[in-house]
Amino acid sequence: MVYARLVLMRLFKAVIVLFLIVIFNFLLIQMAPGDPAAILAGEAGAADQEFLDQLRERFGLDQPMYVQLWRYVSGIAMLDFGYSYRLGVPVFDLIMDRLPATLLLTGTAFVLSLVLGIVAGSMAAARVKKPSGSLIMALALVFYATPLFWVALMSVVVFSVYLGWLPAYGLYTVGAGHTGFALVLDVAKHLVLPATTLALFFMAIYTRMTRTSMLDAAQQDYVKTARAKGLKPGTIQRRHVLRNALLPIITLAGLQAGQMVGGAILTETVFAWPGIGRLMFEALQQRDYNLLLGIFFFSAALVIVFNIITDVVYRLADPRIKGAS
Amino acid sequence: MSFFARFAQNRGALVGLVILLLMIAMAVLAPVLFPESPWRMVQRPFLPPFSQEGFLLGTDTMGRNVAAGLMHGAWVSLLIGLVSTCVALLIGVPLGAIAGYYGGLVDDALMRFTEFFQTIPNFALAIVLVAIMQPSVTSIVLAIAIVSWPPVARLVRAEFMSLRNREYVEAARLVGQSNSTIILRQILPNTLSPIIVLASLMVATAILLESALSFLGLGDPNVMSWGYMIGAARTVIRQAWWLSFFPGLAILLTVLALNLVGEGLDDALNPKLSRER
Amino acid sequence: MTDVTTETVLSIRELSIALPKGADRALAVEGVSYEVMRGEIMCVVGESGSGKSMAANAIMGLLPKGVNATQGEVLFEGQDLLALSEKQHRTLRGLKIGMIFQEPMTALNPLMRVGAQIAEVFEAHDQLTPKERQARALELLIEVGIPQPEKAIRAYPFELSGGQRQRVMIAMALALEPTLLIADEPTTALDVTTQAQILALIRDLQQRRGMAVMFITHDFGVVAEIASRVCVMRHGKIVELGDARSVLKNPQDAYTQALIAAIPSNAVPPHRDIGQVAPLLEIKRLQKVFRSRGGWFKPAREVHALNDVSLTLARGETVGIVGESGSGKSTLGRCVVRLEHPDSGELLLDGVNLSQLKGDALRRERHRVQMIFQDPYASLNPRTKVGMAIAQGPIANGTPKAAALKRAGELLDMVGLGASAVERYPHEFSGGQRQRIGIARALALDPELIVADEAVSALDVSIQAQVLELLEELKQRLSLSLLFITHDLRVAAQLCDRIVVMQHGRIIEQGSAEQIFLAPREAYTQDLLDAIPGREAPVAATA
Amino acid sequence: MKTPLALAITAAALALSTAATAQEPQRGGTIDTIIQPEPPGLVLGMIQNAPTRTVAGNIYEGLLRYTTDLEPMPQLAESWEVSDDGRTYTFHLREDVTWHDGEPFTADDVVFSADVFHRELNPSARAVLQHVESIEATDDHTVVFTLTEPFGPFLISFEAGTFTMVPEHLYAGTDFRNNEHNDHPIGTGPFKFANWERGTVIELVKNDDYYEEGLPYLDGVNWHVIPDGGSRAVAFENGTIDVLPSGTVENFDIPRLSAMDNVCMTEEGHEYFSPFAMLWMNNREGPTADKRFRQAVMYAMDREFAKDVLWNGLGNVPLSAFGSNARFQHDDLEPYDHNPERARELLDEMGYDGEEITILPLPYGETWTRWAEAVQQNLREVGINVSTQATDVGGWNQRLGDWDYDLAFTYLYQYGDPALGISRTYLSDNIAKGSPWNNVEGYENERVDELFNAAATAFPDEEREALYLEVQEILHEDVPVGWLMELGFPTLYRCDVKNLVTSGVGVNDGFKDAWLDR
Repeated sequence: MVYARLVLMRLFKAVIVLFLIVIFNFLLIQMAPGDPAAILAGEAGAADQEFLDQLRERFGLDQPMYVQLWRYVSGIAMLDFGYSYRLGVPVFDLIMDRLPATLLLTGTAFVLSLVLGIVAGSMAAARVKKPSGSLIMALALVFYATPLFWVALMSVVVFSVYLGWLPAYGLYTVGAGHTGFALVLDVAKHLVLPATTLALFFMAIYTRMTRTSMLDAAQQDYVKTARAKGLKPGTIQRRHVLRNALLPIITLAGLQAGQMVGGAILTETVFAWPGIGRLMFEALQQRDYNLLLGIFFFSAALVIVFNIITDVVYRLADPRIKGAS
Repeated sequence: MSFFARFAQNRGALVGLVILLLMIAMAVLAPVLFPESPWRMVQRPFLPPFSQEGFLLGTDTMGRNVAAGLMHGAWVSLLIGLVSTCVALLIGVPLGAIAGYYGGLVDDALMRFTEFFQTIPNFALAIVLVAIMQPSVTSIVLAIAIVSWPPVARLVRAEFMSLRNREYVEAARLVGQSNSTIILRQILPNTLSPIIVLASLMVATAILLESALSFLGLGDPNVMSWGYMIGAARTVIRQAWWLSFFPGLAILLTVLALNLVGEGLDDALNPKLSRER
Repeated sequence: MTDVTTETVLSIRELSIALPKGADRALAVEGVSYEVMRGEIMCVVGESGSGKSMAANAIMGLLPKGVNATQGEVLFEGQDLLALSEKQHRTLRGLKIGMIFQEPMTALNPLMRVGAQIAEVFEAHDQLTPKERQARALELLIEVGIPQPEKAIRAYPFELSGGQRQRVMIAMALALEPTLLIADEPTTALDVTTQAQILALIRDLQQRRGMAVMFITHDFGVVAEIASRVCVMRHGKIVELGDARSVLKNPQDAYTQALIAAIPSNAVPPHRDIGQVAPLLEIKRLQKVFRSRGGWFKPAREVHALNDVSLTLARGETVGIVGESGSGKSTLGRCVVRLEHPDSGELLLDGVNLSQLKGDALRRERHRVQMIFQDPYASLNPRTKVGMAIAQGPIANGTPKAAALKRAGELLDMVGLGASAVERYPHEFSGGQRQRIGIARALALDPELIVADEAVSALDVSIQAQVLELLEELKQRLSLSLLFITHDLRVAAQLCDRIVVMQHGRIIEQGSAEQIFLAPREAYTQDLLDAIPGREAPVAATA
Repeated sequence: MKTPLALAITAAALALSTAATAQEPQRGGTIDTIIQPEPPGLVLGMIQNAPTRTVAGNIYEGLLRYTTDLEPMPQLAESWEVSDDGRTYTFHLREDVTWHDGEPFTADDVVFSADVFHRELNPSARAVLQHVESIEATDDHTVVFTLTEPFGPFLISFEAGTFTMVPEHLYAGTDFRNNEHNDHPIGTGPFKFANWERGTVIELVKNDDYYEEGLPYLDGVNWHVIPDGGSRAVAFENGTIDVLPSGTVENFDIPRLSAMDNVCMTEEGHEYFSPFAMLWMNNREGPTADKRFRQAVMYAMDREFAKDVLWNGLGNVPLSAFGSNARFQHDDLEPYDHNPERARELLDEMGYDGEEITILPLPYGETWTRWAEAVQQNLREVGINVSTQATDVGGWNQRLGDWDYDLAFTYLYQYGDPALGISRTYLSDNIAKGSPWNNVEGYENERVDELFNAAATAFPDEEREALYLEVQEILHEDVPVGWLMELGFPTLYRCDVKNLVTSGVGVNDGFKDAWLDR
C-alpha cells in the first residue's frame, strides 16, 4: 500500500517533469542549425526547391514554432511520438525496436558493475592498508581514469582481432540463423565486450564507493556491539557492515542506472550495438527531431523509472524511511 | 599538523601532485619547446616513436609531431577541464547555497530545477548542446559545465543545510548579521573543503568528457587537445598505436593524478574528527 | 547469592595501553591494577580523556586499531585475556563477558529487527535453534521491562525510545548470563528519569544474577547510586581506589575531592528577593507547533513544542527552565532569542513585542537578546578568529571594526582568557575555554537579556563548575538577566533565582529554587528530583 | 604519379579479369557486406541517397546499365533507338520480366515511373525530365520518349538509382510516401527484399524467378550496419564481412586491409558517380570574392600530398572543372601546382590584408577532417589567416544553403556527363539559397552560362566538345571553386568473391553477376 501510493505520487510528478523535458528539448533542438529537410535533400545529393518544400510541408516545418510545439506536445499526450523524418517509420516503433538491445546492454553492465564493484569494494575494505587492498583500489582508479572508448577500441583489437575469441560488433551473428539456446549463447557472446567495457567504469565507481562506505560503516557503534556479542568477523561484515554500507550505494546506483542509457552512446557506437544511444546520435546528426525528442523522452522516462525503483528498493532496505512517512 | 604535512601523509596524493605538476609544466613549456604550430606537417606520416631524433613520439597521420601535439594538448585539456569546472561551480554553488540556506519553497523550486537537469542523461545532453552550439572551446566548456553543475548544487545544498543550523551560524544571526554576510562569511568558507575535493574530481571528469566528445567528432577543430588526438587517431589505431596511446596515457595519468590529489585534499581538508567528541 | 563475595572475577594487573604515535600522550592507561569481584558493581570514574574506557575495551578485545596493551595482564577465569587470540577472545565475548555502550541511538544496527539482534547472540555461540532463540529473546525483553515485548521484538531500533533501546542492549548483553558485565557510560545519553530507571534495572539484574559489573561513568552521582567500589582515574592512572561509601564520604586524593566538590551541591541556595522591579521579559501565551511538511499524499505531522506558555523575568533575575528532552525548554529559549518564530503569543521585552518582528526590523532588535550555546565545538566558526567572532556582532550593528576588536579583547580578559586570545583560532582552545569565548560573544552587544541553552551540559564536571562560577560572577558584576535552560536540576538550583519546570511543551510548575526543591507541588517535579542520581535529601542552605 | 598501391590495384584488377574468365561460376553462398550509413528507406526514386542506391540497386532496376566506360548496356530494355535529330528515343523492353510479386513488367510501368512517380518525387530525374516532352507506351513492351530538344546526356540517365522502375500496380493512385509497400520494396531485380533489422542488417535473398538465365549465382546478400569505421574494418579483418563497398572504411585502413592475404581491391565501379572533391569559395564577399585570392588558394594547396597521404595515392588531381570520368575533359591547361611562392605573390598583388576567413570541413568522417586540417595549414603557410569552423551535417547544410561561409569542402557526383554533374555548379540560374548542391559559390558569368546551355542541347557530340573545351578554359582562369581531387574510392573484397564489379556503378547493381569460389 505504502509503495502503491509512493509510486503513484512519483508517477504523477514524473508526468510533469517529462512534460517540461519535452518542451525544453523541443526548444533546444529548434536552436540547432539546419533542418531535417535540408539534410534529407543533402543526403539525396541533389534537390530542387520543390523537393525541399514538399519535405517541409510533410514534416510540418513550414508552420510557426508554437504550432509545431503544440502539435508535438498534444501528440505526446496521446502517446503519439510522430514519424521519424528520415526513416518514415513511427518513432515509437523505432524506439521499441532498439530499446531491448539497450536495456540488455546497460542492464548487464549495470548488474555486472554493481556485483563486481561491491565484491571488489568489500574485499578492498577488508584488506585496507594491505598490498592486495591497495592493488584493488589502484585498479579501480585506473579503470575510472581510462577513457571508455579507449578501452572499447583496445578490447576489440585484443579480444576480437588478435585473439579471435569474441565477436567485435553487433547483437548477434547475422545469417547464422541461430534459434533458441544457440541464439541466447550467440547474443551472450556478443554481449561480453560491450557490457564489460561499459561496466568497467561503473565498476570502478562502485568499488571505491563500497570501500569508503564499508569503512565508514565499520566505524559505527553497532559494529562494536556486534563484536561484543562474539559474532564472527564474516558475519559482522556481511550482516552489519555491508548491509548498512549498501544504503548509499543504492542511491548512487539508482542515479547511475538512469545515466547509463546515455553513457552507452559511445559503447553502442564502437560495438555497433543496435541500441537507442546510437539511434540518438544518428538522429541528432540527421536533425531527425521527432526521433530525437522521442528518444530523449524515453531516456528521461527511464531515468525516472529507475529513480522510482531506487526509492522502492531503498525503502525495502531501510526500515527507517517507511516509518518516517 | 600543517595542511601540506597532512596532504603529504597520503603517498598517492604526492604522486598525483607530481604528475599534475608535470602536466602543468608540459602545458606551460609547450610554446617554448615547440614554438611552431602543432598542426604543421613536418615529417613523413606515421613515423614510429623513438625512431628519429626530434620526433621522440613519432608523427601522426599527417606527419605532424606527436610530442608537440601532446604538449600543446596539455594546455587545452587542462584549460577545458579547469574552466568548465569553474563555470559549473559558478552555477552550482550559488544555486546550492541559496537552496540549502533558505530551504522551503525556494529549495523546492531549485531542487526540482536541478533534478530536471539530472533527468536528461548527461552525456546525451552534452552531445546535443555541443552539436547545437557547434563545436568550439566555448561550446564544449559550456556543455560540460551545464551537465556537471547539478552534483555541485546538491553537495553545496547538503552542506548548507547541515551548517545553517550550526550554533555559530545561529550566533551570527543573533548578532544581527545579514543573510548574505552569513552565507558568504560564515557558511561558505566552511563548505570549501568538500567543494575543492569535488572540483578536483570534476576537472578529471571534464577532461574525460572532452575527450569523449572529441572522439565523437565534436571537438574544437582549431585547438589540439588530447581528446582530439585520440579521436583523430582511432581510425589508425591498428597501424599506429602510438597516436592514441600517448594522449590516452596523458589523459589517464592526468585523471588519475587529479583523483589522487582529490583524495589527498580530502584527507588534508577533512580530517576525520568524528572521534573527537 | 546476593551478597558481595570475595571471589575475584576479573583481575587487572599493571596494565598499560599505548596510544598511536601523534596522540596527545603516549599511554592511554599506565600501570593500572584493580579487581572486580563476583556480585559487586565496580565503578570506574573519570573525566573525558582519563582512559577509563580503555581497560574495558582491552578486556573485550575491542581496542581501536593502533592502540595496544603493552604491559600487564588481565586475568579472567584464570586466563590472561591479553594473551588470547582474536578467535579465543571471540568465544568469551557475549558468552562470558557482556557489554553495554553509551549511545543507545547508534549501538543497534538500524536495519535489523530487535529480536534478530538479540537472537544473534545465541547464534554467535551456536546455542539453541532459531525458534528457541526468538523465544529466549522475548523472555529477555520481558525481563528488562520493555513495554509490549511481543511488539518490540518485531520492531526496528528507530521505533524505540532511547531508554528502550538501552534495555534492548542490556537484554543482549545478559542473554547468555555472562559472569562479567561491562557497562560503558550506559546512562549518559539518557534523560534523568530514564537514567534512574536504567540504573535501577542494572542494579536489580546484577543482584538477581550475582554478576560482576564493571560500570564506567563520569558522574559521581551515579557512583553514589550504584557503586560497591570505586576506581577514580585521571590521565590514565588510578588516583583513588576503594569502597564506594568511604571514597564518597572521605575522598583522600585531591583530584577526587575536587571532582566530588564540583558536583553541584544538593544544598539549595537561599531565596533571593529581587524586589518589585518591572518585568524585563514578559512571555504571554506563547504557542509553537512544529509541522513536518506533508506531501501531496501524506498528511503533515504536528508536534506541540510550546503550548500556551506564559512567563515573566525581572531585570537582574535568573530564571531556570528545567525539563527533559522534548519538554519544549529549548524551543522556548530559541523563541525568546527569535531563532524560532512563535506561532502566536507575545514576547514583550521591556514592552516591545519581539514575537512578530521580521526581516530588518528583527535584525535591528536582535542585539537586545543574546544567547550562550550548548556545544562549545559547534558554536564557534572554525575559520573565524576568536576576536572577530566576538567583534562581528558590534560590527554588524555599526561599530567600527577597530573599536569592536578592542572591546573583544576586553571581554576576553573579563572571561579570563586574556586579550591576546583575539588573534587565535577556536581550535586552539579547550571546551571550557571556548564556552568562555561564547559568553564573551554574548556580552559583546551589551544585551538586556541572555539566554543560556544547556550552556554547561557538554562540559566535564570540574570545568562545569568553573564556568558556572564565571557566570555567577558576571551576573553579579553586570547585573545580568539570564534565562538559564538546563536538564539538570542541580545546576539550575545552583544558579537560578527561580525555576520553571516544563513537560510536553507546558509549564508544569514554577517557583523559587528553594520552593521547587523543598516543596514541589507537582508529582512530575518530584519525579525529577527523585531521579537525580546520588541524591540525598536536599538541605536548605542557611544563609 | 602512381604509388605502389595504385599499381597493385591495377595488377589485382588484371588478375581478377583473367581469373574470372578462366573459371566456371559456382552457385550458392551468401555475401556479407556493409552499408554505411544505414539508409532511411529502400524505395529508389523516392529516396535517392547513396546507401539506398547501393542496397536497392540490387532490388530495383532501370532500363539500362552502364559499363565502367559508361557505355549503355541492356537491362530492362533489350534494345533502343535514337532518332537522327536526337529528339526521339525508343526503348524495346524485355517481355519475360515479372515483378517480385509475380505481376508482369510492362511499358505502362515505365510510363508511370517516369511520368508520374519520378516527376513528383525525384529531383534528379526531374532535371532530366524537363527536357522530355512526352512519354508513350506504343505497345506493352515499347516506350517512346520525345524530347523538346536534343539533350546530350539523355541516354546516360537511365541508371537504376536515378531512373528506377517502380511497379505501377502497387503505387498508381496512392500516396506514394505512405504506401504500405515502402516497407517491403517490390522490384524486378536479381534480389528480393527479405528482412531489415534496423540498426543491424538488411537481408536480400535470391530472386528465383529472375529473367536473366542462371542469374544470380548468390543465394543472398546481407548488408550489415556498423556505425563505427574502426569496427567495420575489424569486421572485414576477422572475416565476417566479405565485401567493403567504397567509402565504408576510413582511407587510413585501406593499405592495411588491402595488404591482407586473400584480399583484393578494385578502383573500378564508381565511374558513373566519379565523385569530384571541391572547395567552395564564396564569390560574393570577402577576400574569396577576388579571383587572385582564389587562384592563390589553388597554388597554396598541396593536392598531391592530400592524394598520397589521405587517399593512398588513389584518384587524381584535376586540371580544372572536368574530371576524367566526365566526358570532354580539356587536357591542355596549365596545372595549379603546389606553389606557395606564387600564392604569396598573388596575395600581395591583390593586397590581402590578413582578414580572417573560415573553412568549413565536410562532416563525413576522418579523412575529410584531416584534409581540412592540411588545407588550413597550407593556407596559413602562405599567410592566409584561416580558422576552421566545425559543424555536423545539419550545420554544414545550413551554412552552405545560406551562403554563410568563406571556404567549404564538398564533393559532387559527375554522373557521366557535364550537363548532369558539372554545369549545375557554374550556371548562374542555379544560384538559389537553401541547397548545398547548386551554384553555391555564387559564380556568375554570362559566357559560361551560354556555353553550358548550348552544349547540353548540342548534337552530335563533336559540337558539344568544342563548347565544353572553351568553358573549361574560362573556368580555369576564374577559379569559381577550388578543384581538389577526383576521388578514388576502392572496393575491397575477398579474392574468392568473383566478378563483383561489372558496371560503372559497382556493387550498386553488381551482385547479380558475382559468385563465390568457396
